Amino acid sequence: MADAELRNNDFSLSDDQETLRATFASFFERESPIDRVRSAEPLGFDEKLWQQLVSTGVPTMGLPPDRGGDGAGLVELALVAEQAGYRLAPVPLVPVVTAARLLARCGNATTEWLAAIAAGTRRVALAVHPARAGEAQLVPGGAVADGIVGFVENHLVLATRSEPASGPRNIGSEPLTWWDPGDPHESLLEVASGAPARASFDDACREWRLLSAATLVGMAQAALDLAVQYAKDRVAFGVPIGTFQAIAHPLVDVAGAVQGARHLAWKAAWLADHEPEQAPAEMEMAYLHSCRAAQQATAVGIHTQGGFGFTLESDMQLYFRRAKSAALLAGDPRARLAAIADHLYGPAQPELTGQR
Amino acid sequence: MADAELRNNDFSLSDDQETLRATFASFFERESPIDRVRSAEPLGFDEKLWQQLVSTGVPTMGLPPDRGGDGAGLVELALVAEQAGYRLAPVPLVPVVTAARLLARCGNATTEWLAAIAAGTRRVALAVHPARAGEAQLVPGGAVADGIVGFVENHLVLATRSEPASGPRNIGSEPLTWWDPGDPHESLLEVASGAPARASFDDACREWRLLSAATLVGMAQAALDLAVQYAKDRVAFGVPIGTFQAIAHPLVDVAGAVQGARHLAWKAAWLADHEPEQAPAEMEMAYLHSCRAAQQATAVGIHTQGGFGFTLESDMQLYFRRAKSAALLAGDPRARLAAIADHLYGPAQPELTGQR
Amino acid sequence: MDFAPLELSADTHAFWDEVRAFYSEHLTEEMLEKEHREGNGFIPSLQLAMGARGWVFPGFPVEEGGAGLDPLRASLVEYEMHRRVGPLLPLFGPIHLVAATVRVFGSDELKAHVLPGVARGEVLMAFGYTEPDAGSDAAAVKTRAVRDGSEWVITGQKMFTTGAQLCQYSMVTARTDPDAPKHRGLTMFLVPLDAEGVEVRGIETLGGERTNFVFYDGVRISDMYRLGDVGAGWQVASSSFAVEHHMPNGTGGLEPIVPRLNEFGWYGVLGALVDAAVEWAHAPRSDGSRPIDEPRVRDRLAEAALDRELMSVTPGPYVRVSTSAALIRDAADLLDMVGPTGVLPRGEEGAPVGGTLEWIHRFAQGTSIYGGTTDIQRNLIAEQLLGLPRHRGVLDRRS
Amino acid sequence: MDFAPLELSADTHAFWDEVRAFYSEHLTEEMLEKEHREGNGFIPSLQLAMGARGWVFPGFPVEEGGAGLDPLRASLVEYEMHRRVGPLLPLFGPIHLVAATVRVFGSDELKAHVLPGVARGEVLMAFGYTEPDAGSDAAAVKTRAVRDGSEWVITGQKMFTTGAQLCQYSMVTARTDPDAPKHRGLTMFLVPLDAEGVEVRGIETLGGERTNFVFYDGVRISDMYRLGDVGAGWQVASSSFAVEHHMPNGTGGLEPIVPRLNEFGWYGVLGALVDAAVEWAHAPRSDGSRPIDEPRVRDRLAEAALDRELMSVTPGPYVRVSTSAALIRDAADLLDMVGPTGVLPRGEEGAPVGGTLEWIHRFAQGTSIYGGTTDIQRNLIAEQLLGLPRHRGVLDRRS
Repeated sequence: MADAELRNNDFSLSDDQETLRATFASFFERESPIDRVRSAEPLGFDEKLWQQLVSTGVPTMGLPPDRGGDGAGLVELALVAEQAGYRLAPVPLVPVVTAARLLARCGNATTEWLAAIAAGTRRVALAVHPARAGEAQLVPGGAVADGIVGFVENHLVLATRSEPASGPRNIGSEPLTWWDPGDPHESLLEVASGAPARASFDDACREWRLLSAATLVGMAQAALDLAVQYAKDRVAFGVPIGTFQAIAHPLVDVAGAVQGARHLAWKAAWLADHEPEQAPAEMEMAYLHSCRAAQQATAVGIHTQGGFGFTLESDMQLYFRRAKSAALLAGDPRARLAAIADHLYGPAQPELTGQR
Repeated sequence: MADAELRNNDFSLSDDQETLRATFASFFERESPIDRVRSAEPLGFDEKLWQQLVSTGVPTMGLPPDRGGDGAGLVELALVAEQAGYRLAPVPLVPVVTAARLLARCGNATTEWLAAIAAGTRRVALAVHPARAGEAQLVPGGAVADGIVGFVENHLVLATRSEPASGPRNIGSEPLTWWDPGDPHESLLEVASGAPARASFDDACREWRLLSAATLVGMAQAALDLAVQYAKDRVAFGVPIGTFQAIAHPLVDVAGAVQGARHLAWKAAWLADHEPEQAPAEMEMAYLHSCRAAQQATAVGIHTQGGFGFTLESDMQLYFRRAKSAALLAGDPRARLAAIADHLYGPAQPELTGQR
Repeated sequence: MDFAPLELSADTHAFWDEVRAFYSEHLTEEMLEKEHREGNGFIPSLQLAMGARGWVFPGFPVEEGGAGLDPLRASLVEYEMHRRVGPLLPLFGPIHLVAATVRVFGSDELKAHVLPGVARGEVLMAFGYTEPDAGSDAAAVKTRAVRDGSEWVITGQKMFTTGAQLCQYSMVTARTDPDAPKHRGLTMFLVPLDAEGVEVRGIETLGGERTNFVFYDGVRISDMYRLGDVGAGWQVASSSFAVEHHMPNGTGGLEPIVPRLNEFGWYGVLGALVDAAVEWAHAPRSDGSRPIDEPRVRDRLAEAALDRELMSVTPGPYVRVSTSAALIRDAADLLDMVGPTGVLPRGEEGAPVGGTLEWIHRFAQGTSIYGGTTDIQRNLIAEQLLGLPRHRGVLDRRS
Repeated sequence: MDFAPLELSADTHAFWDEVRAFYSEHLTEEMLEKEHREGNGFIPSLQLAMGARGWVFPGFPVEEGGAGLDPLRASLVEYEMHRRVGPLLPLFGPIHLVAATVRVFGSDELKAHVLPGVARGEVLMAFGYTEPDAGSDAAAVKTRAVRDGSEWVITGQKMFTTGAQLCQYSMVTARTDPDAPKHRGLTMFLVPLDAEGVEVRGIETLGGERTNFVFYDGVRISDMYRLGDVGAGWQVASSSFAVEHHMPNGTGGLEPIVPRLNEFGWYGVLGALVDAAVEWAHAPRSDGSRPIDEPRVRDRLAEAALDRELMSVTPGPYVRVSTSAALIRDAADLLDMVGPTGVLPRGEEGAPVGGTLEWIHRFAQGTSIYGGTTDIQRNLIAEQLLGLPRHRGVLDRRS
């Protein structure tokens, strides 16, 4: 991001990446049709689909080979996450992937967990905000996880609970759970602590946001495709409604936003894989813009479909609700602007402004 | 603004107000045609027009009868200011009116000035930001004023200078001047001090913003009218371009914004006249929204006129430039949000948030 | 120009208290909660209680089933329902618009047959214009009505007949002359929904409101149920569109005298949104800090408060388009502001401000669609108010 | 996928230094200042200096007047001009597009006559499509060309022939068959502007660029100056539109390898905007405080930085529309941010960051118009990329 730095700007996929993308596009098209998505509501989880996904090796492909993975990078994970988002696959892919990658960086205490995740017998999720006893937070994927990885007062912990998790209803139909590390039913295993633990946790949260961004890109693309198809098929005043600029132009703007979001996510993933110290600003940008693009795509999608788009019979609402929930779980999306500014311009020095 | 308070919501004009509006609509149509506006550039001042305006009594009609005025309120002044804005009249109406009203509230030291203003032999302008020796600020109307009223370190002063003022070129073609109360050429006459002076100064600045809002409403309406006319007349692809939704719908949105801006300005003016303690939030809202509406109207206006709209031959640019300068002179328009929040919710208590 | 606080007489104050007490009794939190859960659009017991007081048409003469209230009192009846964001159909008007249409276009016999029950709150009526292939293009009606002696036989399918599951009647456009031009072959009917051959099937919406498909399979109705002349259905529909688009409901065309009342009742929803956000911002967090003290929160509340005030002063034709845009924008932004718990809906523990922000965020999306999309509205404003030439897409709308 | 920093050889580094030194000499602050003041669009001395090095067409073979540079070096030549926001016409491409059209559609004689001079920087060329009544509807040409033996006689009026006051040629569409359908009766010519009967009259723009009316009063030119077949003018124009809309200039159609280069050069302006705002934010005020330490400033710089990065990765067809919208939005907001002194233009004492923000705010408005409005662009994208049916307004565009 340095100002006058010249970089390549090459978004082409390698043959392997193309294959990966095509494979998972087919996989989710076949295994996550929309009626399966609907029947997994409201929890938002399909155990059989998860086991199918486990058998592809995706949940652990991003672990280092010595921790049971394939050493895949965030670029590859983003390609898969986008396809999962396109089909709204009711599986906690991003939570498990990011939590497992974090555990893999924390020594050998968690080896058996990683093996169990790879085998499909356990799942972990990431609590994406720093935690404190007595303060409950919503953990994405937590309702179907056997353990939650969180950062509690300077320690990275793996928490397991003695009672089954309850999942509150939520607009995204995501398997969320409330998690409070001070809950007496929680057992906390410390896996790291201090500044390195905090740094690893922050990295994991950024990875979670980046892969959420990729998922949102998939959702936005799907909403756009649904809307464009509707605008071609639906006839009003004797012509397809897509001939009206009031319908067509917002779809063009959505298409531009989605393409940009995809490329931002790819570039951020590539930087995180290859030059992690350069990546954070790009990752935050990718996340914020994907949140916006997906919300724009689904809101325009509903409007394009008119009355039908506002009924629960339209699949558009499935995308609309998930796009909003994915944007909220990391906290106010607009707060990402502060993070971007911190990465680009360094932290604010408010003492200088004290007198104003 | 109290939450459950029921108020009348009557925007009709009285016969006198209708007459006032119609009179000044005709006056400015006749006396401020666009070629006179253009020939007054870049300074943005036409002495003859000012003297014509003085002969109508407008610059001082807002003073109390015992200070040589007609006791007109902000509603009436707003009606006149809107018409001046509609025709881009190259006169410092709002600066003189607000500065004179402020002087009239400050005892008898300025009686001779008020008489001179009414006679057209002197003009005053208001420095709309608190001033400090060594810090120059841009004063609207200052380049053609004989005195500047400003608030300098706890004192309200009337400043006169021994050297002629210079007016920097500016996008609004307004008669601005740099003013630094510490400049050795300035003589400062103290007219009030302490908290009451500060309160009067703040009131005057709000009045200045409110009347600027009314001026901006006039500009926005004119830009809309020019654009609508163009959209009716200009033919492309065999039809008037106004038949295209990409042209028509943004104009509809502008029309809604302008109508809302006008009503906000009127209501704010009425409140300031009748229930001043209820007025500040409404006045800030009126100002912020008028800034936005005028910028939207003129930007859409340029786009509607296409290539022609981007040339200096189009009158749209005259409105575009002035709309932006009127929005900037009070400082960052977005900072008005903080003022609105202060009025509605009380000041922030940041000590409560210190620990976050 | 007058924005002074209303001067209320002691009598009016007492009346206002009575209105509040009425809603406390007949529109309880539990009923609102149930209505929100089920999305019926009507609360029959509330409608009956209002009818018993003449408050279904509060400004109408007592002889016509109203309460003969002066405009201010009539407004107070509505105002307090708006404040509570009561059931959507009385708030947003269909029943009033159908009744107004019956009043203008119905035969004396039909009026006598129907309107007293409506005024008593016993009879509910729905809009039934829209068809699966006739939404924005409202004249593209396929439902047929064939004359058979003094009766009509209606066959077809409508959708978005909101409230039909509780209504006794639906106002239906049907094609009576398939050979006439699109807009000339229509006739309007008020179809009794208990007639044989009527089937109502619910559809749920993103906003939580239930609406319906209504199937008409050879439904026989008397000619008494015709509204307006044969072939004049488009004119009848247009006049109710005009009402729908320009008139605050229930006050009989008077300008709203309280700013909170504005077209379509959406203004009330915008107010509820802002109130909820302000309430959230003032509640201390576990560490004692309050969102209201943070610049990012203050700026956004100020933006939303500005929108709310702006919509209260924006004149009639523009306000629907502007309010819908403001609702969509502000609901999204204010829900963002509350962060993760914003995903929790009404009724779920921990939902901020009882889930109001989340609900309005969903509801807002429908406001650019219901009652004709904002695109169609902008076409009409461009033509009728700005005087721009008619958009080609609607060339055939009134041809 | 590859976003690694470019691996530059020592040679390339040396070349880059040479490019920088070249601009330091031939595109000085004074020249930029003068160009900004006069808005000519070209700096003839710079053009000549570039021509002397083959840098007018840096990637072209030396035989064709280019410098035979590899794509990276050719990009560096452009990159450094973009960084400096050099004269607008070489940056934004008309001369390259006209040259490309001459190359494809001109006779060998014409190419030999014209192109070497262009490559040397001695000959400048302008676009001359637009007429007072033919803007978005570019085929509505009224200028006539009548054959007279081996010559053509051209009569009509063009506007927005930017750079004509310095150019030797303008590419002009003229109607050669008034009886043919609108798009079929046009022919394209490269008209020498020193021909008798040509009159150039300047028009100033809001952005400060000078453009021109060009009047053609019975201008006689040889048939050599025809581009493409008689009657094929629309096809010739369309192919140059295609170039205009999809190709970064000068690199001969290669994808830009540095993110700062993007279509139309507007990306460079967006970058200059953000850089200026960041510079302003870091400068301490008289009380020692810095805007960069305030949340309201940080958020807005982050927004603008996000837009800039987003535009650098947004693919070709969308980026023009998106970049124009971002420029208009961000320039307005960042100028607001600086407050009152934002009203001061370049050259005025006290103008923040030399008036850059104020200039870009004006300039931005033209980006939704130049080279075909963004409305037309959206029509084309809707049809060609989203596969939506053609908008009625452009039905006749290519009929």
